[in-house]
Amino acid sequence: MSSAIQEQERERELGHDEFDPIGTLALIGIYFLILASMWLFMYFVEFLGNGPTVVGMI
Amino acid sequence: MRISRSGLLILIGILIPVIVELRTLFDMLGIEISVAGTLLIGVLAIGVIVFWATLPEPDDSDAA
Amino acid sequence: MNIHRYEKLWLVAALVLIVGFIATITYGSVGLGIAMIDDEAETVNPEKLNEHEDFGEPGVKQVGENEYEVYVRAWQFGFDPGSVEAGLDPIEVPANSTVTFYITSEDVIHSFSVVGTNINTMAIPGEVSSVTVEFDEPGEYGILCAEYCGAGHHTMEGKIIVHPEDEYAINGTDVETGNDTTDETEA
Amino acid sequence: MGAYIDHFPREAKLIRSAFYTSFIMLALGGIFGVIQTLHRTDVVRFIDSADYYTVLTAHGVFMVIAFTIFFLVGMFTWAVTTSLERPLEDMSFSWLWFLMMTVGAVITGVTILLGFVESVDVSADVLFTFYAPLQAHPLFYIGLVLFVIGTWLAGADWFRSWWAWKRENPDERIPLPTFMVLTTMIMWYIATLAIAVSILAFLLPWSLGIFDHVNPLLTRTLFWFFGHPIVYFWLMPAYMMWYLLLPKFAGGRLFSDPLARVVFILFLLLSTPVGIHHQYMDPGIAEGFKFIVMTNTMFLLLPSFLTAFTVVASIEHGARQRGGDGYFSWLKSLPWREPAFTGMALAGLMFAAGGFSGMINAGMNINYLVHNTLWVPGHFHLTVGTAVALSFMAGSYWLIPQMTGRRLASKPIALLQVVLWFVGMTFMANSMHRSGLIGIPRRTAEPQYQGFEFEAALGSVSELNAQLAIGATLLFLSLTLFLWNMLITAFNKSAESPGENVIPTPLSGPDDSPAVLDNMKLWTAIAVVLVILAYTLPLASIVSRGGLLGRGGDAFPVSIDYLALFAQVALESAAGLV
Repeated sequence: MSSAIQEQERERELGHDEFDPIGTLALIGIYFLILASMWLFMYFVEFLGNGPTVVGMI
Repeated sequence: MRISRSGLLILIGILIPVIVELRTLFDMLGIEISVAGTLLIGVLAIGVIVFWATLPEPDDSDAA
Repeated sequence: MNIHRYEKLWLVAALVLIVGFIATITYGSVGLGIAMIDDEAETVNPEKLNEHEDFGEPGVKQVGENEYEVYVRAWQFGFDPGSVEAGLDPIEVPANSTVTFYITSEDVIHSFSVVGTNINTMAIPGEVSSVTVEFDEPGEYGILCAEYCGAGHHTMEGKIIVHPEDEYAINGTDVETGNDTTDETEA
Repeated sequence: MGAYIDHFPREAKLIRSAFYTSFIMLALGGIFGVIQTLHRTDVVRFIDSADYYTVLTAHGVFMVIAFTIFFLVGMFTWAVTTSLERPLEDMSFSWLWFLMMTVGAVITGVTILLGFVESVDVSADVLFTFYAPLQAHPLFYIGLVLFVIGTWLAGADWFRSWWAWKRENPDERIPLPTFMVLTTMIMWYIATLAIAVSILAFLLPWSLGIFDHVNPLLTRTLFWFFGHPIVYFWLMPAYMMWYLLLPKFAGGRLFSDPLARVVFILFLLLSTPVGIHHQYMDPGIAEGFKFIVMTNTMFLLLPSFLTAFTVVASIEHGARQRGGDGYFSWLKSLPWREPAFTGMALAGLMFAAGGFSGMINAGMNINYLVHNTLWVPGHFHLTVGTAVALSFMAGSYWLIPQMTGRRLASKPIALLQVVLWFVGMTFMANSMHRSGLIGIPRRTAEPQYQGFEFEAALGSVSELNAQLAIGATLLFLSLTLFLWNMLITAFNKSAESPGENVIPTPLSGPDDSPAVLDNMKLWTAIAVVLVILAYTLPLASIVSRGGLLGRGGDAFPVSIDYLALFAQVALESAAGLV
C-alpha cells in the first residue's frame, strides 16, 4: 500500500497530546481480566486438581 | 453489502476461534457441547453474519 | 520521558499481574508444600548402575510404616521396574502411602511422566531425580517417556499400580516384594 | 524518495537473497510439519515411526533456525540501511556472511535429511535441542557452527555501519530501527557464546571421538543458556515490524519511541539469565536457582506487556486519524483489506494468547502439569509459529515489492492466506493445549500406548487429533498460497511503484528519553553481569557434581540401524532380569 492511499484515507492529523488511547486501554483491560482469571483457573483447578503432586520430604 | 468482502472474510476468520474456544470455555464451566452442536452453532453464526452483510445499505453508500 | 497516563496505569497493572503470578507459585511451594526436583540426591555413574547399592537392584522398598522408596532405571526404551510390555514388573505400592521415587537413566536423557498427574521429571544419566509423592487412592497410572530418546521413543511406557491398603499388606509385602527380591538375586 | 530498491539496489539484492532462502527453508519445514502432524494423529502414515524423528528434527531446524534467522538478517539489513540512510560498508563482506550462513544451513540440513537414506551412515535425528548423549554426525555440529559464525559476522556488519554513521553524526540519537538491531545482536552474541562453548568444547570433539563422554546436564544447560534467548532472537524482527511497519500500515505513528527503546533494553538484559526455566524438571539443579530464574522470567513479561500497549495504541492512533471513534468501533476503521496489516494484527492477537500459555510454562511448580506435553508446542506455535511466522509472511507482502520493485501478485489471495493461517492455527493450538493438559506428550511419533489411555476432559482424543490434523492441513494450504504468491511476485513483469520506503516518525520522539538509553556499553555490561549472577553457581554446581566431561556413559549415535541393536540388548537385559 502506498502512502498516497494512506494520505487519502486520513481524515485528520492527531498529535501526541490530542490523542488518548482509550480504545487501547479498554482492550488491554479486557486482556488483563482474561489473563488473571485464566491464571487462577489453570493454577487452582487444572494444576492442583491434577492428582498426586510432588511434595517435599516431610 | 454492509461491509466489504475483505471485512466479511476477517470477521468470519475471527469468529472461528471464538466458536472453537467457546466450546472449551463452556466445558470448563461444566456445559458440554458436541462437535455437531459446535458445527451447527458455527454455521448458524456465520450464516447470520453473511445474511446481515449482504443486506442492502440502510442509507448512503459506503460500498467496497 | 513522556509516558502517557494510560500507559502508566497499564505498567502498574502489568506489575501487579507479574507479582501475582510469583505470589501464587510461592504459595504453592511454601503453603502447599509442592517441591521441585532438585540436587538433593547423589550422582551416579551411568555405566556402573549394576554395582550401585540401590540401582543395582531397582524396585520397591519399604522404609517406614507407610513409606516406600522406588528405585527406577530408565533405558532405551523402558522403565525398570514399570515396563510391563518389556516383561518387567509394574511399580506396585499401597494406597495411603508416601512414596519416594529415585529415577536415573542408564543411557540417554529420558523422562518419567505419570499420565494424568503432576508427577513429571527428567531422567538424566549421572543424575538422580528424587520425587516424593503421596498416593491416597488405589488406582492405575501409565508412565511415559516425554523426552525424545531415540527411534523407539514412542514405545517407552510403564505402569504404576496403587493397591488398596489391605490387599497390599497381604499380596504386596508377601508376594510382590518377595518376588522382586528373588528376581533380583537371580539376575 | 522511492522504494528501497531505488536507493539501495545492491543491498536489496542481498536482502532478497536472504528472504528467498528463508522461504525455501519455510517450504521444507512446512512439508515436514504436515507429514509429522498427519503421522502422529494417525490420519496418514506413509513413513516409518522411526523416521518420524528425522522429520521432526528437519521441521524444527528448518523452521526455527533457518527460516527465522535468514529472514532476520534480511530484515535487519533493511532496518540498518534504511534508518541510517547509508549503504552497507562493504558488500563483499556482507555476501561473505550470507554465504557462510547458507553453507552452514545446507551442511546441517543435508546431514539431517541423510537420516532418510539408510545406505549412508550419516544422520542427525537429535531434534533441534540435540541433547547429549544422543549424538549426531559431526557434520551436523559443524554446519551449525558455520551458520552461527555467519550471524556473528552479519552483526559485525551492522555494527560497522553504525560506527561509521556515528563518526559522521556524533551528537545524534541512534535511530530506533538501528537501536533495535544493535540491542538484539548484543543479546545474540551473549547467548551464542554458550552454544559455541557447548559445541566446540564438548559436542564436536565428542562426536569426532576425541572424548568418550560428556556431562549431559552441562551441555543441556548450555543449550538452554542459548535456547531461551534464541526465542527472542526470532521474536525481535517481528517486534520490529510491529513497532515500525504496523503503525505505518494502520495509517498512524508509533506511540512512543522511548518506551520502544526501554522494551528492547529489557529484552537484552532479561532474555539470557532465564534459560533454566526450561529445566524446572531437571535433577541436579537446586530449587533456589529455579526460583530465581522464575522471577527473572516473570519480569521478562514486562517488555511484552509494554509492547502490547504501545503497538495497539499506535494502531489506534492510525484508526482515529482515519476517522475511527468510540471505545471499540475504531477497530472498524483499520485497513483490514491490506494483507500486510491484517496478517500482523492477527499475529499479534495470537501472540496475546500465546503469552498466556507462556506464563503457565514460566510458573515453576505449575510446570509439572505441562512440561514436555503437547501444551508446549501449542504455546510456541502461537509465538514463533504465528506471532513470528505470520508477521514475517505479512511483512513480506510489503517488503518483497520494496526489494524487487515488482507488484504483489495477488492481494486478495494474500489476505485469504493470512486469515487461513490464523484459522488453521486456532485449530492446531487449541488441540495441542488441550491435549497437553491431559498428558499427551510432545515429540512422539505415536502417542498411543499399550498399557493405558489418555482421558480427554472434553470430547475424545480422536477428536483432538482430528482438530490437529485439520489445523495442520489448513496451515499447509496457507503456506502454499504464500509461497505461490511470492513466486509469482518474484517473476512479476508488472513493475509498479511499491510505495515509499519510509518509517513514520513516532508521536513521542527519542528526544523525550534520557540519553543513557543509547549507551550500548552500559547495557552490555549489565547484561553480562546478570548472566554471570544467574549462571555461575548453577554451572559450578553441575560441573562439580557431574564432572566437566561427565562421569561415564556411552554416546548414542542416532541411526536406524541402532534401533534393532538397542531393542535386542533391551530384550536380553529384560530377559536376564526376569
